[in-house]
Parts: sequence; structure tokens; C-alpha cells
Amino acid sequence: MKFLYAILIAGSLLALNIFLLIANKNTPVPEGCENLVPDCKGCAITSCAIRNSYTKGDTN
Amino acid sequence: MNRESTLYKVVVLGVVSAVCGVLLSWINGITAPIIKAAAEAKEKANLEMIYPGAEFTAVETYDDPSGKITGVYTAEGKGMVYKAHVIGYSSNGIDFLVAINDDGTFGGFQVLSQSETNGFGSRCFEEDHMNKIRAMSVGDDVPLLSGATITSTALKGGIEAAEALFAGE
Amino acid sequence: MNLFSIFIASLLVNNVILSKFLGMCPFLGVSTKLSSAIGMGVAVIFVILGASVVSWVLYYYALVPLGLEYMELICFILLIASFVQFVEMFVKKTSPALYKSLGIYLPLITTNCAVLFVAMDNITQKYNLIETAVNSVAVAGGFMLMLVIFATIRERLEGSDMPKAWKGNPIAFVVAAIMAIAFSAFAGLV
Amino acid sequence: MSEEKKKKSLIDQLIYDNPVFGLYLGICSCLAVTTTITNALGMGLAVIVVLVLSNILVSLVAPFTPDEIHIPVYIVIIASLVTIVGMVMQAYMPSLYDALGAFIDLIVVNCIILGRAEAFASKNGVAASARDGFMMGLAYTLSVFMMGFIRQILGTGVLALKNPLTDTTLFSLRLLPNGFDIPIFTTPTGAFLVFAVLAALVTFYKNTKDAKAAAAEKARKAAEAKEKAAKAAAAKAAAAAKQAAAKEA
Repeated sequence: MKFLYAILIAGSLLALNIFLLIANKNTPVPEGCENLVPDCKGCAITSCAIRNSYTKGDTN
Repeated sequence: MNRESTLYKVVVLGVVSAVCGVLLSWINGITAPIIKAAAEAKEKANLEMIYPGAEFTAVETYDDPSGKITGVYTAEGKGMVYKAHVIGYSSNGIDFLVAINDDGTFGGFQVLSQSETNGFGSRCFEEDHMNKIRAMSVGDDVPLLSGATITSTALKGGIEAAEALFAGE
Repeated sequence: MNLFSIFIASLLVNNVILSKFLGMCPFLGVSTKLSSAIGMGVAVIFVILGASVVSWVLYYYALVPLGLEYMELICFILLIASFVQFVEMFVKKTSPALYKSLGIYLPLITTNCAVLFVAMDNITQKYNLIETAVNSVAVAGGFMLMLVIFATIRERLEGSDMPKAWKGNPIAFVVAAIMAIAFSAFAGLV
Repeated sequence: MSEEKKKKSLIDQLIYDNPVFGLYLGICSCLAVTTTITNALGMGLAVIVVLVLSNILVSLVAPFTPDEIHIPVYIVIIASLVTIVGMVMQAYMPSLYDALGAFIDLIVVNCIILGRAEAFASKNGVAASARDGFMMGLAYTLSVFMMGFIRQILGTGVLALKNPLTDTTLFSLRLLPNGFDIPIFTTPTGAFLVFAVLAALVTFYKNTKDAKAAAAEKARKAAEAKEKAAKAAAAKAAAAAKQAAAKEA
């Protein structure tokens, strides 16, 4: 019985995250900062694959 | 139902969270009792060290302003056992049990975990200093150890919190 | 432990980078220029505070009543990811200036070990809501303090000559070791 | 990538693109739990199990998940795996679980897992992903074991391995005489120093390998150039000879 609540909570949080992810991707970047990549040498280290996929997502 | 439609996403989301929820609850169902049993056994073993063979009942509600006491147990006909956590020199803190007999004398003192700097703080946990504490009774001041002031004052705080609770009984 | 001692303990004594080794990834990557260090620091303060408070509320008002403590990890990681998305969206909408200096670092914070650790540490330390907020700000403050100190050192480091193998991150770790010695002086302060 | 470069030798995979000292992935846990080799191996084992299982699950799920939402789905998969490993460890290896503490849960944000899932597992079959997961896990465990090995010997002078299941000491070797251990290696400072030295060694190995490869490349190009020049000279000589013959006729 308890696992119903578990599914409910996990599902709602996942839905929230996905909704915000899509909403965030659709909000336009404020003008003047389109190709603004954080000027740090090792940023690929800091965010491993996520950062690349975000920038890939924004550009295409 | 193509892949990018929101309905498809909702289905994927539902399936993933359902599988993950069920799997976790099932595994938790198996491991939770084992963890609880192991924790209780460990707790009992610690208490046995002080009053071997006594019957312990945990006291649920106790008001401890200092926040140092993490557990209170009554040993039938022997006294009270207080579990305390204090922060000495190292940030992981010190966990110890102090037992006070019904007549006010100290029934025992047992350190569960500590990671004080060896050579300084750790001198508080050598037998001679511990015996000094064990020989105490409620009301007299806790013996401090020169050269390990931070650790011994931390212990003092914990013991005094226990005494306050005992007196408050 | 009153609030002030929690603050000092998390800010200096058990600093999140030097004594708990958390947040090392952004610490290495971002800290070559002072401006990016400050930008990252402020973004982390904001995210850690918000994420920890929201996680605390979710834990004590949703997970504990339902007895789902074991779901803590999934809920916190999803919460932190959603919070970062929300903040980035909010900053994009409201102020371009803020986005220029702060927003670009937000996606990096999702995989920051320190954020998840603080959210879970507040639960294991059994803090109440105010203590959680104070602890979060202190940890993030400690993180930013380290980032700023490290950025200034590293800017000077770029020019100095050293064996090729030590250039870049290995020398950064040696500097971190020396700073760890310095910060170990704070031990026993609280 | 040429076939030879793809089939990297085992040593290269473990050292050349070592995830910890080469790409600086997963260093949070690597610095913290390597005070003893038991903790290091325990952590390494946990990472291998999570990495292999998550690679398998991700490679199964990847074809069905739309591109836009693949990160949250992978995060949920990895988080549930880590929670399960945490629960099993807490139930059957309590002493190891207490020693590793919060760092078991921090495997979720360990860049190796998500990095591998995103870069490799989502594009390849199950078997390949599992093997790749195991290789990366092995490389991580090797690095963590190296750190633990050095820090334990220097820090405490005793090399001891405990069996986490029964909490009995398997073997305990006193390598440094009693007063000669350097306790600083069990503190954060020591962790940073040992990590710096190992990272420098890996970078040094990489530099020499690149230099050798570059030298080989240059040598090969020089040989090609010489060969082309020789062919051109021969062709010119043949043309001159043909011209001379034509003049005589």
C-alpha cells in the first residue's frame, strides 16, 4: 500500500522536473546574452555531460 | 503516438516512476527490518556494557535544553542510562553513555565513538581518566584533563546535561 | 547548538570544500578568474539556501508522515534539479544583467555534490527550519569564500613556471592542501 | 578513429584516460573515503555495481525515452540504484556503511555515472554498455585503491583489510615502525597532496605518451615525404631518359 505513495511522490517530482526543464528550454535567453558560455577553462569538468547537452540543446 | 508528443512523455514518466517506486518499496521492505534489528542489537550491547543483565526500557519524552542527550533508558532497580553526543576537537563529535544509579553515584561511563586527536584529546578516554569519572557522583565537578581541555570540557557538558536530567526526574 | 555556532562551524571549521571535499568539481573548473568565482559563489548560495529549505519542508511534511524516508535521495535530487531549472527560468525572465553574471552558472550546480550533501546533512543533523537556513547559508558562504581565495591565488599561479605535468589541476590540489593546513587552525573553535 | 586506436590496451584505458586522475571525474568521494583500503574498495565496489547496472538500464531505456527528457529519467534510474545499493549495504555491511556515510548517496552526483550513461550507454547495446561500465568502474576502483593504499600506509603505518560482511580483519601488516607514521595523511591535507602527486604522475604519463605519438607521427610523415620525393625524382629521370631517346631517334 505504501508504495502507491512512493510512486505518487516520485512521479509528481519527476513531472515537476520535466515540466520545468521544458519550460526553461522554451523561455528565450534575454537579448544580448545568446552565446554566453561561462568563461571558465575547466567547465566541462564541473558539469560532466549535462553542460554539453544543455548547450547542444540550446543551439540546435 | 510519436515520440515527442506530451502524451508519450507522460507515459514514459509514469512507467519510470512506477517501476522505481515499486522496486524501492520492495527492497526497503526486505532490508528495513534487518537494519532495525541490527540497530537495536547494537544499542542493547552498548547498554549491557554498563549494567550487565539489566532490563532496559527507553524513555520517550525528556526535555533536554542543551540538546546533547540523544537517548535515555531506565534500567530496572539499578538507575538511569543517558546517551549523549558532544562536539570536542574533531567535528564528528563524541558519543558516550553515562549511567547514574538511583542513589546518585555514577554507575558507569562508556565511550561509543570518538575521533579526537590522538596524544591529546584521546587521553581523556584512557582508563585512569574514565575511572575518575566513574567514581563521581551527582553534584561534584567533573574532573578536567590538562592538555586536553577542549575534549574534557565537551565531556563535562554532556555529563552535566545528564545530571540535570537525572535531577529533573 | 545555537545559530551562531552553527554558522561559524559550517563557514570555517568544517568548511565544505576543505574538510568535506564536496563541490570539488566547480572548485577546480570555475576558479581561474575572480569574477566567475564570485558569480558562481552567489549562484551557489542562492541555490543551496532555496533547495535545502524546500527539501526540509518536503521531508518533514511529506516523506516522514508517509513513512517514505528511503525515498529521500530521489526526491532531493529531483527537487534540486527542478529548483535550479526554476531559478534559471526566473532569472532569464526577470533581469538580463543578473543572467549574464549569474545565470550561466546555474546548470552547473545541478551536479554539485555540495548542494545534495547540505540538503541531506540538514536531515541527519535533525535541524529545525531556521537552523537549516542558517546552516545552508553558512556552507554556501564557506564555498564562496574558498572559491574567491582560490581564484586570487590561481590567477598568480598562471604566470609562474612549473614542471609541465603539474600545470593546471595538480598544482591546484597542492594549493588546496596548503589552504587545508591553514583552515585546520579553526578546528575546535566551536 | 582508426581501429588500433579504438581497441586501446587495458593499461591505456586504466591510466591514459583514467576517469579520476585524468578527467577529474568523481573526485569528491575519491578524496574523502580513502583513509583505509577497506573503505576505498567498498566505495569502488559500490560504484562498479551502480555503474554496470545503470549502464544496462540506460541502454535498455534509451530507445524509448524522448530526447528532451532523457536527463531526468537517467537521474531517477541512477538515484534508485544508489538507494538500493545503500539499503543493501546498510543491512548487510553496517560497519562499511557507517564508514562511508553520506558518500554512498553522493554517488548519484558522481560525474562518472551520469557522464558514462549519457555519453556511452544511451548509444550502444546492453552488452557493450555493461562492459564499458565495468571498465570505468574498475578504473575508478583502481584510482581509489591507489589513494587508500598510500594514505593508509603513510597515515597509520599499518595496512589492514577488513571483511565488511563479517567485520573481521582479514590481514593487518605493520609496514612502518610504530612511531614513524605521518598522521597528516589521514587528514584532508594529506588527501589533497596524495591526489596532486597521482594526478601529476598521470599527466606526466599522458604527456610522454602524446610526445611519443607525436614523434611517431612526425617520423611517419617525414618518411612519406621522402618516399614521395624519391618517386618524383624517379619520374623526372624517366621523362629525361625518354626525351633523350626521342632526340636520338
